[in-house]
Amino acid sequence: MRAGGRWWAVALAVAVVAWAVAVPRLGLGQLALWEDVAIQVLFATSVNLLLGYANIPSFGQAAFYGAGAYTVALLAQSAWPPLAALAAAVAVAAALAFVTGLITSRVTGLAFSMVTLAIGQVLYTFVLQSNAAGGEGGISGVAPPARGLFDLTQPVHLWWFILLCVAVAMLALWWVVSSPFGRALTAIREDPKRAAFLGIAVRRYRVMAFTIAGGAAGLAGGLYAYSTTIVAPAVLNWTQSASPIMMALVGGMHTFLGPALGAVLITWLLYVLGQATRAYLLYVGVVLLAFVLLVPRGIVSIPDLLRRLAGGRRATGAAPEVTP
Amino acid sequence: MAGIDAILVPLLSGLSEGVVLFLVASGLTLVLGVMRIANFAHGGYFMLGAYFAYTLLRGQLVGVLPFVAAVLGAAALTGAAGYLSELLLFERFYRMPRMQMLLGTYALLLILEGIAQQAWGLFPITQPEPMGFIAGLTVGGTQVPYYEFFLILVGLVAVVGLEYLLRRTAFGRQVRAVAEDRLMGSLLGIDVGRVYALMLALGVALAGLGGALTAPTVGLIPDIAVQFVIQAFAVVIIGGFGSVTGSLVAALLVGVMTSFLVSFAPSVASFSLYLLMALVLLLRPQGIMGRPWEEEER
Amino acid sequence: MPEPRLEIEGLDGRYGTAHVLFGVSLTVGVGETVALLGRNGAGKSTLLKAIARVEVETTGAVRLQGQDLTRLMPHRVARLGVQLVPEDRRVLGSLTVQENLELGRHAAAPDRPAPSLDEVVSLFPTLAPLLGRRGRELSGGEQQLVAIARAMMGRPRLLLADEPSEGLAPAIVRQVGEVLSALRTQGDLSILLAEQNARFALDLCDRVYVIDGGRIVFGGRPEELRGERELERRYLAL
Amino acid sequence: MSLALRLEGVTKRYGAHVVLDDVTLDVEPGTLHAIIGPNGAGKSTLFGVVSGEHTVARGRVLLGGRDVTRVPAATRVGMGVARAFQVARVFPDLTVADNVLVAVLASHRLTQVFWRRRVPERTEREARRALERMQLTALADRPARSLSQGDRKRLEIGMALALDARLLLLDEPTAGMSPEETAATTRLIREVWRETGVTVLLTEHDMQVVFDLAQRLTVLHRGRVLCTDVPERVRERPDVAEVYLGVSAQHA
Repeated sequence: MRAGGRWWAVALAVAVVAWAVAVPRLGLGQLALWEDVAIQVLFATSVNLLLGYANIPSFGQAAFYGAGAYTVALLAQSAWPPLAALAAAVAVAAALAFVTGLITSRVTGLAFSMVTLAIGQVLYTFVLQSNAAGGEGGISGVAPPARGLFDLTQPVHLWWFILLCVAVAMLALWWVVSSPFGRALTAIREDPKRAAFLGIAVRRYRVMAFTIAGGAAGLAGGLYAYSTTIVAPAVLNWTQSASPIMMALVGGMHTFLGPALGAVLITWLLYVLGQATRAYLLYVGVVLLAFVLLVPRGIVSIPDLLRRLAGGRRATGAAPEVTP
Repeated sequence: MAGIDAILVPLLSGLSEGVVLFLVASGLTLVLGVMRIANFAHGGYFMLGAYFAYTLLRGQLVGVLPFVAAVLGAAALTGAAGYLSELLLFERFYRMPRMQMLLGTYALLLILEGIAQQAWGLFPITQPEPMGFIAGLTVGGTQVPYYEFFLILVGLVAVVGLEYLLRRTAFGRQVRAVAEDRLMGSLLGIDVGRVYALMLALGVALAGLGGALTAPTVGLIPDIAVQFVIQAFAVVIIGGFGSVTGSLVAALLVGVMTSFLVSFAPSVASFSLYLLMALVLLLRPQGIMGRPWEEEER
Repeated sequence: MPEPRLEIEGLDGRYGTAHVLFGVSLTVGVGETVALLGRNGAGKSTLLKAIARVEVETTGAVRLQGQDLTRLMPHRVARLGVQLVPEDRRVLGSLTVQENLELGRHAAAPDRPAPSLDEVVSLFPTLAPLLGRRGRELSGGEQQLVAIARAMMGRPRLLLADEPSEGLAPAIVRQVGEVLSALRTQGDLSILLAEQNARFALDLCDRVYVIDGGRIVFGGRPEELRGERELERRYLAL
Repeated sequence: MSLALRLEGVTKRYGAHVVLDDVTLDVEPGTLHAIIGPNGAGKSTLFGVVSGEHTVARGRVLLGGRDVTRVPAATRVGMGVARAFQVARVFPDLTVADNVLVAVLASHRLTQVFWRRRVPERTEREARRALERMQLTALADRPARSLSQGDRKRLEIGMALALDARLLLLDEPTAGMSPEETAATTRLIREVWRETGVTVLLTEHDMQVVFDLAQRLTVLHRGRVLCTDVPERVRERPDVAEVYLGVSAQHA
C-alpha cells in the first residue's frame, strides 16, 4: 500500500467504525440490514478472490455459503459456542470447496461456470429433500448459547460480533491477495500458459484459491445463520451464487475493495426496492444491465471514467472497426 | 397385464417430459454452440412462452386446434422478443469478457422475470389442457393422457424439423459454417450478425414453445424462469455443449429416469438430474455427444 | 497498364497495439496478377487482411474500382467481389467439400452470378472424387485447392491468395500453380498473390511488389526484380 | 550454467500429418544454436517438444543426459528450461516489476506462500537486479501491456533468466521488431549468453540475426533435419537455398 493509500485506509476505518456505532441507534430493522451488508461484503470479496484475482469463473459459490449457514444452524441446535461453530462452518465449506475444486480442475472457462453452477444445484436439491436439514422449511430459531465473551442473544452484541468476524476475515483475504501466492494468482489470471512455463503448477493454485474462497464464503454463510436465525434452502439456490458476482462487477473486479462497495450498494438497493415494490427484480436487473453495458469496471472506475470524459477523450478505447 | 403398464406408463410420461426438456435445452445448446454464449435469460423466454400461451387463450378451456394455434403463436411471439433483444443487447454481449457476458444475460433474466411479476402477478395461474386431451388411452388398466402423446409427437416434429433446417438448407449450412469459423464465414460473404440474430430468435422460440406446452401442466409463476433454466443447462452439459442430438438423448434419458425414480425412489428423483450430470462430468467431461470443449482463456 | 481494380494509398495498419503497415500504396489492374513478396512477418498477410477488412485496424484508402472499402463489414467487402483465401485455408472441417464450395456462393451478386458447381469442379479436377469428403479428412494440398475453388464460387473480381504454396510438397505446389495460372485467363479476374516462395510467384505474375517491415520497398516487373541482386539478397534470399 | 540438449529420432504427428519426422539433434552445452527453415518446417513444434508442451509419438528428449521425454513442462522448468514465445507472452496487467518478481518467486518455489504478506527482501533485490540487467528499471512501474513489442521481448527474456535458466529457448526473438530494436535485442542476447554461459536455442527468420549470433545452424525442412553445421558452410549449400528460399541457385 502506498502512502496515499494508507490515509485512505485510515479514513475508511474511521468511517466504518463511526457507522458501526451509529447503526444500533437506528432500530432493529436497520441493524438486520447492515448485518446483511457486512456479510455480503465478505461473501462478495471472497468470490472476487476467484473472479478478479485468479479468473476462476465460479458460478457455484452459494454451495459453500449455504454449507456454512447449514453447519452453523445444525451445530447451534447442539449448543456449540459461536466461534467453534463458525470454525466448523469454515472447515466444512473449505473441504467441500477443495473436493469440488479437484473434481472440476480439468475444465476451464465457460464450461467451468456451468459445471460449478450445476454442482451447487445438486446440493440445493439435496437439502430440499433432506429431513435432517429441515427440507423445504429449513432450520429456524438458530441462536447462539447465551454465554461466553459476547452475549449474542443481545442484538447489539451480535452486531459487533459479526462486524469483528467480517473485519478479521477481510484482513486475512487482503493478506492472501498481497502474498507471493496472490501474485502468482494474478499471473495465472493474466496468462495461465505463461505461468506454467515459469514453473507454476496452475491447476494446484486454482484448487488452493478455490478452497480459500470457499472457506471465506462458509464464514459469511455461518454469520448469516446467526444474523437471520433462519436457514432455508434458498441460501443454496443458484441465484445466491449470482448475487456476489453481481456485487463484484458493480463495485469493480480487479480491485480489493470494489466488490465490498458493490455489496453495500446492492444489498441496500435490494432492501429499499423490496420495501417499495413487489417487482424489485426488474429494477435490480436494469441497474445490473446498466453496469454491464456502461460501467463494466464498476463503481471504482467511475472517477477515472469522469476524468477521461472531462479530458475530452473517449472513455473506452475505440473498438476495432470489425473483428469478427 | 399388470407388468406392462408399470413400465409403459412411466416411460410415456417420462418421454413427454423429456420432450419439453429437449425443446428448451436444444435452443440453449444451439445458441451456445453457434454464438458461444451461455444465455441465462433462456429461462426467461421459457416463462414468457408459457405466459403468452395463457394470455392468448385467456386461461380458457379450448379445443385442440385453437390450443395448437396459441402454442405456435406464443413460440413466434417469444422468438420475436428474442430477435429484438439480440439487436438491442446480445450483439453487445458477444464482445464482452465471459463474466460480464454471463451477468448481462443474468440481468436480462431478472428483467424478464420482473416484467412477468408486473404483468401477470406473483401468484400461480393455470391454463387448462385442451379439450379432449384430458382423457387418455388406457394402457393395461392405467389411463395415459392424450396430452402426453401429443407432446411426444411435437418432439418428433421438432427433431425432424431442426435436423432438416441444419443439415439440408442453405441457412443451416451458413449456421454450421459460422459456428465452426466465424471469420471464414464473413470472408465468404455470410452476414454473421444476421445469422446470429436469427439463431437467437430460433433458440428462444424453442424455449417459448417448451414454455407454452408446459403451461397446462404447472401452476404458472414468474419463478419458473429461474428454476427451469438450470435444468436445461444440466441437460446441455450432459448432452455436450452445442450438440442438438446430445440434448435429445440427454433430455429423454433424464425425463424417463426421473419418471421411473418418482415411482420407485421418490427421494432421489428431484436431484437425480444433477447426479447424472456430475457422473457424466467425471467420466466424460465433454458430455455424451460433445467434442472436447476448446475455449480461449479470457 | 490496365485500368485499376484495386487501389491502395497511404495505408497504415495496426494489430491491437502493434503498428504493422506503414504508408502502403499499390494497385492491381483489371485482369492482372500481382505478386506480393516478402519474408515471414514482413506484413503480407496483414495487408491482405486489411483489404478484406478483418482483424486489422487501418487508416488510409483502399478502393475497389473507385469504391471505398475501409468502412465496410467484411461480408460486404466479400459481396463486392473480394475473396481472401487465407494462409491457414480455413476449410470447414465439419462440412463436406461440396458444402464448403456451396458456401462460396454467398459472395456472388446479381451482376456476378455464381458459377455452377460443375463449372468450378472442371477447373479443379482433383476435387471431383472428393466432394462427399469432410473438410477435416483432406490433405493440406487438397485443402488449398478447396479453399481456392470455394473462393471462385463467389465469382470474385479480386482474389487475394495468402501463401498458397506454403507447407505443400513440390508436386502439389506445381498443381496449385497450374490452377492459379489457369485462373489468370478466367474473364477479367485480378489476383494479388502473397508469397515467400519467390520463384513460384514470379513465374505467375505480371507485376511484383516487395514488402519489408510493413513498407513497400520495390514495385516493378518480375524481370526488373530478377536484376536487383541487392533486393533479392536482403528481402528474399540469403 | 548450461544444459546439453539431445533429440533422438523424435517424431510428432497431428493426425495423419507428420510435423517432426525422425529428428535427431545435438545442442552442445553453452552454445548458441539456431534452427532455421521455411514456415511449416516444424520449428515451433520442436520448441514445444523440448519445453514439454507437446508429447512425442516416437523418440527421446534428453536434457543434460537425462531422459525427459515423459517429464511434464513445469518439471522441466525446474531443471532450467526457460522459454520465450514468438509473440512475447508477459502478464499484461501486471507491472514490469511484478512480472519479473513472479518469475523470481517461481524460481525460488515461493509462489505457494499465502500465509506471509510480504515478499522476502532477498527476492525483491534479485528482481531489481534482473530489471537492471535488462535495462528495464525505468519502466518498472508501467503495466506490461503498455510496452513496445521490443521491450516486451526484453522483459520476457529477463523473466526467463530470472528463472536461473540453463537452456534458453527463444522463438523468433526479433519478430515484429523495428531494425533498431532488432539490433538491440541481438546485442542483448549475445551479452546474456556471454555473461551466463547459458545454452541458447533459437529460431529466427531474419538471416542477419542468425548469422550474427549462431555458432551452429540446423536447417529444418518439412519436419526433417536437412543439415546441421557452422553457418558459413550452411550458407554455401545449394539445397538449402533451394528449399529455404524458393529461389533457384542461379538467381541467388
